[in-house]
Amino acid sequence: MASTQAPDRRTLLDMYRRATAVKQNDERFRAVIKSGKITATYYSPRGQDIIPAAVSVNLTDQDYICTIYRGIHDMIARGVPLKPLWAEIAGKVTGTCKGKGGAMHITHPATGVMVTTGVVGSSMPIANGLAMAAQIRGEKRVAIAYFGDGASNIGAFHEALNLAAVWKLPVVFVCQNNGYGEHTRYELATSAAKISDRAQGYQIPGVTVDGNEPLAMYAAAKTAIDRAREGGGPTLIEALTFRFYGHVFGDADAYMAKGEKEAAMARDPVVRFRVWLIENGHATEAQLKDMETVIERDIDEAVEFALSSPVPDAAELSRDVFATELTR
Amino acid sequence: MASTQAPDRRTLLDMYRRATAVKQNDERFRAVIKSGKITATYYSPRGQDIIPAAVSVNLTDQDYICTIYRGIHDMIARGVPLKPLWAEIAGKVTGTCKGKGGAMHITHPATGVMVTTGVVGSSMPIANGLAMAAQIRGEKRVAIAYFGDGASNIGAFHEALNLAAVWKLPVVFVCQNNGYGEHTRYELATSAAKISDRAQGYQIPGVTVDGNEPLAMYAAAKTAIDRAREGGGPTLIEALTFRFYGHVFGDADAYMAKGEKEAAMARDPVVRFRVWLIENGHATEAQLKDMETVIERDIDEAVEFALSSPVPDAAELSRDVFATELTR
Amino acid sequence: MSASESPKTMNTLQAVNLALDDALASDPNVILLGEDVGDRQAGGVVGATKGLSSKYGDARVRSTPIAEQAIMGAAIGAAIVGMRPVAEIMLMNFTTVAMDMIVNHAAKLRFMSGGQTHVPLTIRTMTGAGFGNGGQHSDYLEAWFAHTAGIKVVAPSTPADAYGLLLSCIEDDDPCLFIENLPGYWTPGPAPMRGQRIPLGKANVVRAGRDVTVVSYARTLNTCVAVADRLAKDGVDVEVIDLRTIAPFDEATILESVARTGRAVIVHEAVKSFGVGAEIAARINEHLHEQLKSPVTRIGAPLCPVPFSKALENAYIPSESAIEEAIRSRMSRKSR
Amino acid sequence: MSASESPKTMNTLQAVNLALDDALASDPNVILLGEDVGDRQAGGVVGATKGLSSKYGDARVRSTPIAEQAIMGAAIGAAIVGMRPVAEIMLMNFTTVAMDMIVNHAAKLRFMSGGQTHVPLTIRTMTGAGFGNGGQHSDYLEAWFAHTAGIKVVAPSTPADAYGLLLSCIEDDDPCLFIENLPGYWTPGPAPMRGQRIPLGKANVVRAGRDVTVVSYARTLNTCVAVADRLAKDGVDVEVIDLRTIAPFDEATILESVARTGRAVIVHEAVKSFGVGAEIAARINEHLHEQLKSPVTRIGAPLCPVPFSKALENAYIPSESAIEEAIRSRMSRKSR
Ligand SMILES: Cc1ncc(C[n+]2csc(CCOP(=O)(O)OP(=O)(O)O)c2C)c(N)n1
Ligand SMILES: Cc1ncc(C[n+]2csc(CCOP(=O)(O)OP(=O)(O)O)c2C)c(N)n1
Ligand SMILES: [Mg+2]
Ligand SMILES: [Mg+2]
Repeated sequence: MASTQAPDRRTLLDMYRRATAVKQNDERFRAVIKSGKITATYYSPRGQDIIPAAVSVNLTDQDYICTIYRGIHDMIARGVPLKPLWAEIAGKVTGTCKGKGGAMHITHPATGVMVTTGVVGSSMPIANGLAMAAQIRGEKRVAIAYFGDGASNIGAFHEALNLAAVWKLPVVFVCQNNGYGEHTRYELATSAAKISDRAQGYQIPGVTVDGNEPLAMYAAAKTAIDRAREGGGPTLIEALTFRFYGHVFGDADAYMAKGEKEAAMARDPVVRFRVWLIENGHATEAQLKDMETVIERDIDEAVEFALSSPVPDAAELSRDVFATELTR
Repeated sequence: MASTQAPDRRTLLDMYRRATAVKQNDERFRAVIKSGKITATYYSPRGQDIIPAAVSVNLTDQDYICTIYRGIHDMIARGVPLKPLWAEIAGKVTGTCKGKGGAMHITHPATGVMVTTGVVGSSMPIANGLAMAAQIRGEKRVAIAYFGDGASNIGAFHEALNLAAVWKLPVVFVCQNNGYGEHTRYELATSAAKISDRAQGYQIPGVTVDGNEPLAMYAAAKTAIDRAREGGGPTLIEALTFRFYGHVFGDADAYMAKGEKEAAMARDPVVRFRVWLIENGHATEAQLKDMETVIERDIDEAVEFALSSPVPDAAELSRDVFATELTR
Repeated sequence: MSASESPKTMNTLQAVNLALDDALASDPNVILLGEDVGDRQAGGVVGATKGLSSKYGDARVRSTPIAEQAIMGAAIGAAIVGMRPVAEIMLMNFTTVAMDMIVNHAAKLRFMSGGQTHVPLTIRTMTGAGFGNGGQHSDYLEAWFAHTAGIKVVAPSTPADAYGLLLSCIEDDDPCLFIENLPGYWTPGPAPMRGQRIPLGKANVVRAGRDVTVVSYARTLNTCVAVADRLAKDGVDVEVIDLRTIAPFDEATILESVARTGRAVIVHEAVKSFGVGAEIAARINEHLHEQLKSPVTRIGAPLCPVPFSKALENAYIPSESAIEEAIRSRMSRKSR
Repeated sequence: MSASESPKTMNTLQAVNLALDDALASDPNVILLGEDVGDRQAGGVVGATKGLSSKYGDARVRSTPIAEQAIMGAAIGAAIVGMRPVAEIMLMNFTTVAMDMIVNHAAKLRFMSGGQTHVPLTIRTMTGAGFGNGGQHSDYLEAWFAHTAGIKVVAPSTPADAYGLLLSCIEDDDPCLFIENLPGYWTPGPAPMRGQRIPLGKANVVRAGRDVTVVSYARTLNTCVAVADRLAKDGVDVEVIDLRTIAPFDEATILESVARTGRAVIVHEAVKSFGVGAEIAARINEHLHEQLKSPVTRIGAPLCPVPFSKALENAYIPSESAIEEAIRSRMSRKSR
């Protein structure tokens, strides 16, 4: 775990806090869904926790992210408050989007979560627009586009990277390569040896990094974000990772290689990060325990808030379609 | 003009015949459109004549092409008979498509011209399908997708190249890079140093070649077509060229660099090819003159045929919408 | 599923699978392509193509990258040269990334080529609210395609219809868009007769009646039948017509029915405004204006994206009570 | 064009250019993007944006690669954070490669975000048969967008309307699709009053009349006016309504008119089947069934792609004679 761009201790702990918040929330999401208290199609991001944690600590409050249906980790790492997040997933009127968007479409401008899309590839062109606005206005904001390996094969990827390159937009394309798009293995769908190889066709930096290694991921994110912020244009980061719970929570996983998932789970990146922090003297067991306890309490409150909140009224169907409420 | 894959004399003359047919037809098209005898939006391919000539001599009767609105040269070089071609452009019922498609949408299955599209980028995904059919059926056919430099920035390009690579389809992507997409210069729209650089992201061969040089273009085409035919999968060829008459015939060309067009026209590739053939003893002036005379006569007949043919009847609106004629 | 089993009931997923199986077996030009359709990918996200790549090989049942333009392009190119591809666009909302291929190419190539080429392509897609998939995964967009010359639009309401209509689509010489209802996949119904095609362009009078004609298709057809059954007990005799083929639709059957009943209600899950119901209503009015005892009425989703929250989703989907109330109000309008 | 000139007449290209100029001048958040829109690219293929990049800079008037998804994505992203982008999709048929961005994102983000974000975006696009551009360059697809919740659809019929409506679209807080007629660009008309907006959602009674209501928009509106003028000489008094905003459309104005005239003809260039006319006809029938003296009739293109040959193209576009004949036949139907 060495790098030229090493995070300081405070940053390391901040990363850990974000990553473990992803992990703990995910555990609770799955438990609550299993319990039947919340019904939701859930695209668990567990296993990919480190990536957005490492990205997020390099962002300012002014920066933007666009993410995807598998994006709860990106939101939690970015700091979306848990109560409205949980309430949204539960379809409650107290949710970020009044229950109208749902888990796949969470928006939270206060923390820079501008768009969450359910359409593969579509986070990228829109992230360009956020970056373009910042560029035109002379702001130092950066936009992050999160997406998967499968998404690197759809047209929007290509159009977005080309446009960002031609216009030198302050955007970072973060591909979370978990080896599968739904049930299809990387090599059956993706012709690139590495997705980052595609960067050359746009004359932008392309880097493949172990997304489960906090220091490497931090360094890659920092380099790209600094570059974007300083007017150097876009970067394509391919962060290698794995999703622990298949495409959608409840998947049979029959399409995976035997033992593949178990091996990945045995190398849980959040657990490894924790061990590393303690072993290297960055934190004590007690410190991390405290951190985790606080998060757990926040989650308790968020779940309670979500479950006890009311559902939206049918009149909401007429609202937010246009600026003016529709009369039916 | 050296190459490892050199054409023999017969092939050289065949290439010249095709290229000069493109040139002569184009001259006549422009003259007839100027005269007002035919009204058509005309995307002149003059200047790009060598490319499809060099490709076509490497194709068998069984092979397919998909081309674009600027594709008259691709069709003529491929051997689409002039009478129905001219009649189609004139909107006559004797046209290849009964006058229903027009210059931008010529289809002529007998010569393998399967689709001509007016939508930028769309020739490529469809060419894949032609190639896939051949692959599934175990036929040795190859499909050519022609497109422009501007088209290399649209999503369909990326999706098509990736799919062709993953499935090792017998398809050759021939990008006719004339330096402009409509009025936009290459470097303002295309982030790649060379379009062929993008091939690496698909792990397929990518080559940039002077498309106005017959031998170089021939060698590139032959290598790619042979490879595809033998099961080696797709190739991306970037053929550098120039269009003499702007985006659409009648263009003001104000967006071009001063003297750029004149310089290109002074190096007319068909004229240069002609000189070279004679200087290198591949043909005599008289031989080529004869060839040109025959073509000119064919054109005379085609123009006469087109102008004297009847227009389609309004009942054609009900036909070819579905297999069964519509009753109105 | 082997022919010898011949089950009495079947759900739509099984019926679709069986139709694909039969089509692949009977014509070597039939191929399937789409995301995850192969067995190495578990035969699709809902398993509609399960077992088929194992049976017919990976060359004919092809899992694709996530690239709908590439999928449609490959299918169109193959169709032009005589194959009969069945291409899956996983969810109907994802047709939005392939509209150029579908509309500008598949639908138009026969016409633009003057009949020299045609595109015997079937596009399978699923959609429908009810599973909490929210605004980008649940739209019924059939009106767009119905408005597009050169493509047929088909939506089955039962497993048996799914089987028979899908076979007809695959054998049809024109591009067909075949719309499956996701939440309804697992509802069992009478099994189809093996090999029996259901003709395209013909509506099905599911329930004969004298008082009101209800026209619907896809999942809401079943809602309409349920309402009709209930109303029968109150002495309201509802004729229910399943369009089966949305475009070109069977005008004759509808007009014949409405000419008899003098009243019509059109129901679909798609947004009501500018939906398929508008065309049908306009057509009925054009032909039967004087015979109508009350204005044709339409039921469809409100003008809004499909909402996520169950509470809202329930309010979004045309309900039995809304349909019942529309039928009753037709009856109570004074006859003229 | 400078304000001091104030010409008496103007064509639609000039009116569009003037509206863009005024919008760019008055609000720094207004930006333009699209293929060739900059002056280094000659200000667009038809010159609609000529002079604007020179005046407002390449940062605000941005020529793009040929990549409609990227164009729309950039416009949407910028709109979400408060800019007012005017994005050009050169021809309406090319919306097919950007439908996901337009329909799944621009139109839905306000709703799906629970009103936290909105997309004050204007999409300019041109289309229309008559220039021999054939099947992939001439479609009127407004019905698709009208059926899509969350986006407004606007189509001007005159230069002055183009100016006033485009300004309103740019200033509107919702995404607007602004449809320009290509063959009609160069037809002069009275110049707009500088700065004068025309409200969205309000139809324009272009010509008052007692006998028949004709509803149209875009280029065919002008055909309808020509027919109405001619029929006036024969004593048929036609009221012509220009929708201006196709969706959401001004139901009140139409119903008020048809309630008076008792007859309605709806005309558009788009394919008639499942077109915008179907919704308007259905709506009129729903509300005014008893008042109608004859069935509402619709005129639109036949169900086929736009043909290339001039002979066919002429037969495809709704003609004056077809409109006249429809109006006359409305008059001759026996009143009830
Ligand atoms: C355009 C489009 N096509 C298909 C889908 C269905 N789909 C949802 S997620 C997914 C897999 C995406 O894989 P990847 O990009 O690797 O992201 P991951 O789910 O692995 O995080 C697919 C095909 C979609 N949402 N959008
Ligand atoms: C999807 C799409 N967008 C825009 C256009 C309009 N258009 C027609 S040709 C063209 C330029 C294409 O440039 P290039 O690919 O370099 O081909 P060339 O015309 O130079 O041969 C454009 C933008 C189109 N036809 N299709
Ligand atoms: Mg993945
Ligand atoms: Mg070019």
